[in-house]
Amino acid sequence: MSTLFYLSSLVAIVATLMVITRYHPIHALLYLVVSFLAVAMIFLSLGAPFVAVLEVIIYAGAIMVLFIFVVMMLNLDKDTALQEKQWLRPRVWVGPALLTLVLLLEIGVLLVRGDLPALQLAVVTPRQVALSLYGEYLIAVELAGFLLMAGIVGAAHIGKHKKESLHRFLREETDAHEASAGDAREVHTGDGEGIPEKERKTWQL
Amino acid sequence: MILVWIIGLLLCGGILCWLTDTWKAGYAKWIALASVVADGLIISALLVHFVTGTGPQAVSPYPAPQVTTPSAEPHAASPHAATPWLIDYRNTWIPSFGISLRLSMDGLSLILLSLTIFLGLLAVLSSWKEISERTGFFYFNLLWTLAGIAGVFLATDLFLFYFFWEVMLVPMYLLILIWGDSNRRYAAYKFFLFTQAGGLLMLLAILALYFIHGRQSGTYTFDYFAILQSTLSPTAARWIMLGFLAAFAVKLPVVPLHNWLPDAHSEAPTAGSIVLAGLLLKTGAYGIIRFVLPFFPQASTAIAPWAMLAGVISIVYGALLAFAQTDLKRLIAYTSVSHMGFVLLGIFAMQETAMQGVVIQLIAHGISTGALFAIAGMIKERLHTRELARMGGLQTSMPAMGNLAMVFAMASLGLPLFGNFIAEFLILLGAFPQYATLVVIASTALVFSALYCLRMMMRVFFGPAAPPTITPPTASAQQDIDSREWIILGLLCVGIVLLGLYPQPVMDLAKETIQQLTLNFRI
Amino acid sequence: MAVVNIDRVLFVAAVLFLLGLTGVLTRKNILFMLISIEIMLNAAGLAFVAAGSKWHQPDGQAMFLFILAMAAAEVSVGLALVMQIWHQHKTMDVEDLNKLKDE
Amino acid sequence: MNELAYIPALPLLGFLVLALGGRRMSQKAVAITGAGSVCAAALLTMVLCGQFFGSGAVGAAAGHASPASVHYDLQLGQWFHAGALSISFGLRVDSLSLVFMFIITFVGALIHLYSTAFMRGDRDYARFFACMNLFVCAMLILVMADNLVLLYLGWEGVGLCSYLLIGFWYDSPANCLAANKAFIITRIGDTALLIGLFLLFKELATLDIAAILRQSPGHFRLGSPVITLIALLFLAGGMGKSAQLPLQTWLPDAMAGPSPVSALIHAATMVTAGVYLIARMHVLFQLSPLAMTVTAITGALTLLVAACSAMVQTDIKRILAYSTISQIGYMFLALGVGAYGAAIFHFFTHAFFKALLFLAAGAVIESLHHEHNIFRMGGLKDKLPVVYWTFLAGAASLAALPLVSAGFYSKEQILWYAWRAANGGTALWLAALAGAVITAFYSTRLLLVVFWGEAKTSVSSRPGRLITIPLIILAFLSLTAGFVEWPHNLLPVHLFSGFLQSVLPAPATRSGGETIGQLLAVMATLAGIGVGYQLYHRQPEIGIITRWQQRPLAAAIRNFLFGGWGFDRLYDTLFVRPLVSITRLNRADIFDQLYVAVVRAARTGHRLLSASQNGSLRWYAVGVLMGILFILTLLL
Repeated sequence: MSTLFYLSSLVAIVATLMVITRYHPIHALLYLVVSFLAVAMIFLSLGAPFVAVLEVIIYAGAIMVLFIFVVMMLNLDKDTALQEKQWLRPRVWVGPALLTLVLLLEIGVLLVRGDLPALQLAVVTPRQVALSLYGEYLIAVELAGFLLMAGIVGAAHIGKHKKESLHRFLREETDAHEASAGDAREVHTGDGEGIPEKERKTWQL
Repeated sequence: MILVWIIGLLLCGGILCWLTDTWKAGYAKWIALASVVADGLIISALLVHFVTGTGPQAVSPYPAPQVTTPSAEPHAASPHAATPWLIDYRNTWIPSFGISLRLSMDGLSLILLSLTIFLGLLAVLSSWKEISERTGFFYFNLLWTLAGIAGVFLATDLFLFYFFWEVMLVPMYLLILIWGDSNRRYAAYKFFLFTQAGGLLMLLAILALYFIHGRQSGTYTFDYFAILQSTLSPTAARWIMLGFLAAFAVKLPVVPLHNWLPDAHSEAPTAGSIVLAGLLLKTGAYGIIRFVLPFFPQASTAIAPWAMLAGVISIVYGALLAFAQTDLKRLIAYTSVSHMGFVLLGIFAMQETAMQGVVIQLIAHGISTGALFAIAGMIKERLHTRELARMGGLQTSMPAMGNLAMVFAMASLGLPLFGNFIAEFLILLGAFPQYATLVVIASTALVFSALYCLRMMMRVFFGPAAPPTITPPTASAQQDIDSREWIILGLLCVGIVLLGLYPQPVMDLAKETIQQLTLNFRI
Repeated sequence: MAVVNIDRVLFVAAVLFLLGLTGVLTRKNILFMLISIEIMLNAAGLAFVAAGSKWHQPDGQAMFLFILAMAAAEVSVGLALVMQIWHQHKTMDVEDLNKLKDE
Repeated sequence: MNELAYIPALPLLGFLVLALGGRRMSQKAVAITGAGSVCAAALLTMVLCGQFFGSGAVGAAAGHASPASVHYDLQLGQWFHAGALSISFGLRVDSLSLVFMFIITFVGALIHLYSTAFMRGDRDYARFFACMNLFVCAMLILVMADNLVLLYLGWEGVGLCSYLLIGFWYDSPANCLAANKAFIITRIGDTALLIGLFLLFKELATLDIAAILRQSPGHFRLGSPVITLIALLFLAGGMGKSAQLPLQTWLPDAMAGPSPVSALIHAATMVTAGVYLIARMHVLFQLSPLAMTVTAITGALTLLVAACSAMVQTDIKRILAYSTISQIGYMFLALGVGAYGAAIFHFFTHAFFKALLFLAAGAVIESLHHEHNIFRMGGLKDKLPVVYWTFLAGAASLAALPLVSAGFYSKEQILWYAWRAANGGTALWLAALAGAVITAFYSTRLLLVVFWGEAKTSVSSRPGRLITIPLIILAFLSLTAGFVEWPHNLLPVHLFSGFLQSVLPAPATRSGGETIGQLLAVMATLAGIGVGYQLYHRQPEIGIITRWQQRPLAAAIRNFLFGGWGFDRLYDTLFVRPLVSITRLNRADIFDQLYVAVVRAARTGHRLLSASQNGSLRWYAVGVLMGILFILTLLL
């Protein structure tokens, strides 16, 4: 089993490294799927088959699909990759990378110092997890439900296709800017006057 | 119970003002006037009762036996001696922390309470026309400030005292912030920060007293009379006293801590200036007399020369600054610094004559400076300016106001016949035997006060009128005072002259308190 | 059956987490930042599960589930935001999105 | 003696009526109220004088000292008491007060009558009379008070009225400045007086005048520092009010007020309050030889300094103002040598002739379109005969024309005491004598330049009867008032000193030299008149004066004297400018900088922290990372 663990760990780390260094979003996402699958293997090796399955289904499945949808909807293509290449210069990434490396070293030292015992492997079955979830964590489960609900509503609201709209604090500034610029463009004013009917409705939402 | 009524009337009146304003705009000022007048009636009844000497009822405010420890402290007055307290009211409020709703009144409180209502009435009258926006909320703030001040003068529970201390602060802050002049935000923040910083130090000191007393006697209480009985180590006493003194010195104000005052006074609306100068400053003096001296007799004796020095510096420094100002209300504000320096000088002289002078000074300054602020407000209503350079020759168009202003200017520079003279005379006379040098320096302020008062009169009322290009001679700018303003200024004028000619009733009222106090310091 | 030391697992979690963090720090593209955050969340989940198996308790897995729920919610809102940003600003550069900054 | 209270109460009533309702009253009603109240007070005072004489107080006229000083007391009630201090509204009238009361009410009444005509048509007719009435009331309180606090009330009250009346025509900033100057300089003296009061109370624990006078000889050692300090502080108070060196600079400027004001306040009554104070508190001064000497030297210096300045002035009222300072200098000299009676006597005669001179000058100025410069007058002898003859009487009295003028009797007495009194000396006497020469000279100059010679400005109006009658009465008194007191070697008439004897002791004198002294004084006067006549009448065309003035040294001296010995400039550079510039500098309040610094520090810190909030998400993430690193490093 330890071989499985080390192997999948290696795969996970390499895949993740690839994720954060890719220029093209789709490449990155594919490596991410690999990384998730590797982590799922780690879970399995740790005796947690339930979460391993969930990892594959939800992370590598559902969430990744969402990402890919968005990439496709936004039509991110080679231009984006080119831009990414420009952005990702050593000047940009060396500093943070060094910092995180130091952090990694410190964590490593802490872990070594902790002198933790070896893991006694025992499979925690989905049944146990389910009992725990609907026993002591019932309220947390409810809250997670709320969270997901809020996520859905929020995503639905935010994701609506609408014209530029800013927070009211920021709007005052832009108003002033645009008024001074004498721009004839339509601007959301405080009381919603001068806005086409359709947009006013979105604003009132 | 009557004391609760006094404060309650103001609080309820304030809320009513606010509520009715949304419903019908014109009613707020009438409600405010009615509640202040009702309070005035109560106070006058009390005044008549206690001055004409049907005599104080024997009220022993000293606490129930479990608190009285067989005290050997030299300063604690014996509980069964004749007390200066006239009315005592107590009720529980938060018993688990030893907080009670306790209001007591002695002669000093009664005097200051009368001043509060008197000036409160005039403040309401003087904002009759000045305030046109959100009148309900304005009168709410004004009445709550007054209630806070009245509460400060009456509370004999330290927690309650602190409560009222804040109650008078926040509405005042709003008064400046909302209805102030052009630079009102700066002034309001400055006022709030200064007083709040002092107030928090005082809160710390109160808590320290609370715990020290609690640890000593086993009863945790904020009661004034109970805490009066506790003994403090000299070091503790010194630090706690400094905490109290910080709050009161900011309010008074003493010179390095006075900077909030000119800004707040000059930016506040007229009523705000009157209440600030006439009443809020008095709470500082009252606090020192009521708390600092009785609680920490040794510590305050030790600090007395320094406090008096600070007072003298305030006197001279305030006068010099008043002389240089070009803004009418700032000028008057600095005269307050100067006059309140006399108060500090008199209090720490710890001598009966000087202390009597302090009491008179509190009232006289309230009236004379309040009147000057009222006049400044009236001028501002007409000319829309506070700048001395834009005034001049107003005596021609408004002779009555000029003459009344002359009266108050003369009162302010300490001319005999007015209350201020009696006050300054008694303070200086009382302090002279022990602190001759300080008194001589303070006396020079008589010359400086003449300098700034006469300069003010000259710039505002005398000389040629400001050229019309600077101050356009509109019809309203030419108007002499109307009957409402006559009532305000006339009342103040009568008050200050009465105080100058017949100050004895005031002095008799305060006598018991002062004698009790000075008893502690007799060597 | 001693498979592996707990510190090894935690170390792997830490490496994953820090890789995610590096991603957040180095990428300017908001989509990549979101991806990196997913990696970090995943790493955190790994640490939880490791701890759960150390004590043979289901709690670690329960926590992973919550993280999962949170990640799902976060991703849905985050991606909606990404779309909005793209539509309104025609850019994915977070450095351009600093309008809330105090001038 | 209840009517005692009516004497100050009547003008007070007049003031109240005029102050409250004056603007709605007709000028006639105002005049009747204003002048009437003072006239009534004057009548009451005369009645009081009659009673006083009747009660045998003047038995001393024949030379017998009455055993107990006769006085009237009236307690009107308690003013305030606190601790050991107890102050009442108490009046106490003795012969000294009575002399002052008589002058205040009698001369006051004449000046009020004059003013009813003089001020006619002024916009603030009522305000003028209100202030004048208030002044009379305050001055009466000053001289009638039985304790020093009440005296101080009157003292400050007259200062206030003086201020109000100097700045009466407030349109001109110069008048306001003059009023402010007068108030502030006298206020310096007042402050000294107040400190003296504190010291006295600390020593004696009372401020009752009679008690002080009774107790102080027993309480203070002769010449002890405390009593000297007290006396000097009182003297400083007197200096301020009476315009003595070095606080004399306000009086010439005070001439900005209307002429009746100058006559009443700045010549006859208020400026002599210092004389009254010292005479009233003479027991304190007696105890301190140093204070006496200082008083005498002050008086001698003042009389010379002011007389020299009077010689070269061109403004008719300024000449009279300097002459007033000089004459009060004589009074201080007399007080300093212990001749209190002589000082009061000079006050008595001076009040008549100086009031007369001012009123006459007012009439002249009014007739000549408000012309103040004497060199643009001239030839008025024929055009204004009444004014001329009365002015002549006043000038003669001022110059102390022997035998026929009141001024002669009083000034001669002072000269003699300055020389022969125990405290006196030759130096003081010579100063006084020189002053007499100069006085005679400038009186002559004034009279000749204004009334003789050719007319330079046409006369626009002639004074009416209300103006001339007071002039005539005062002229009569200027000539005859001196007859109540004759020099010892001429006639044994000593009504005045006899009257005062019960209050003020006669000074110890060294005998001898009386006749010589008188002859020298007479010669001094005549010499002064002669020189003046020579210079200003005989040869005005030859122009010795103009020739002198072309010499730089003489011109410089003239300008120096003209500017009042440069005191104004000295004070300006020493006190006024530094004070003004310091206060200007500190207008924004230096302590504010302290709090501004606190604010600035907070702002700077805010800005530094705010810079870290740059809107870059990745920057924040780095911040978080740094924080974790920091904490972990701490843990390690």
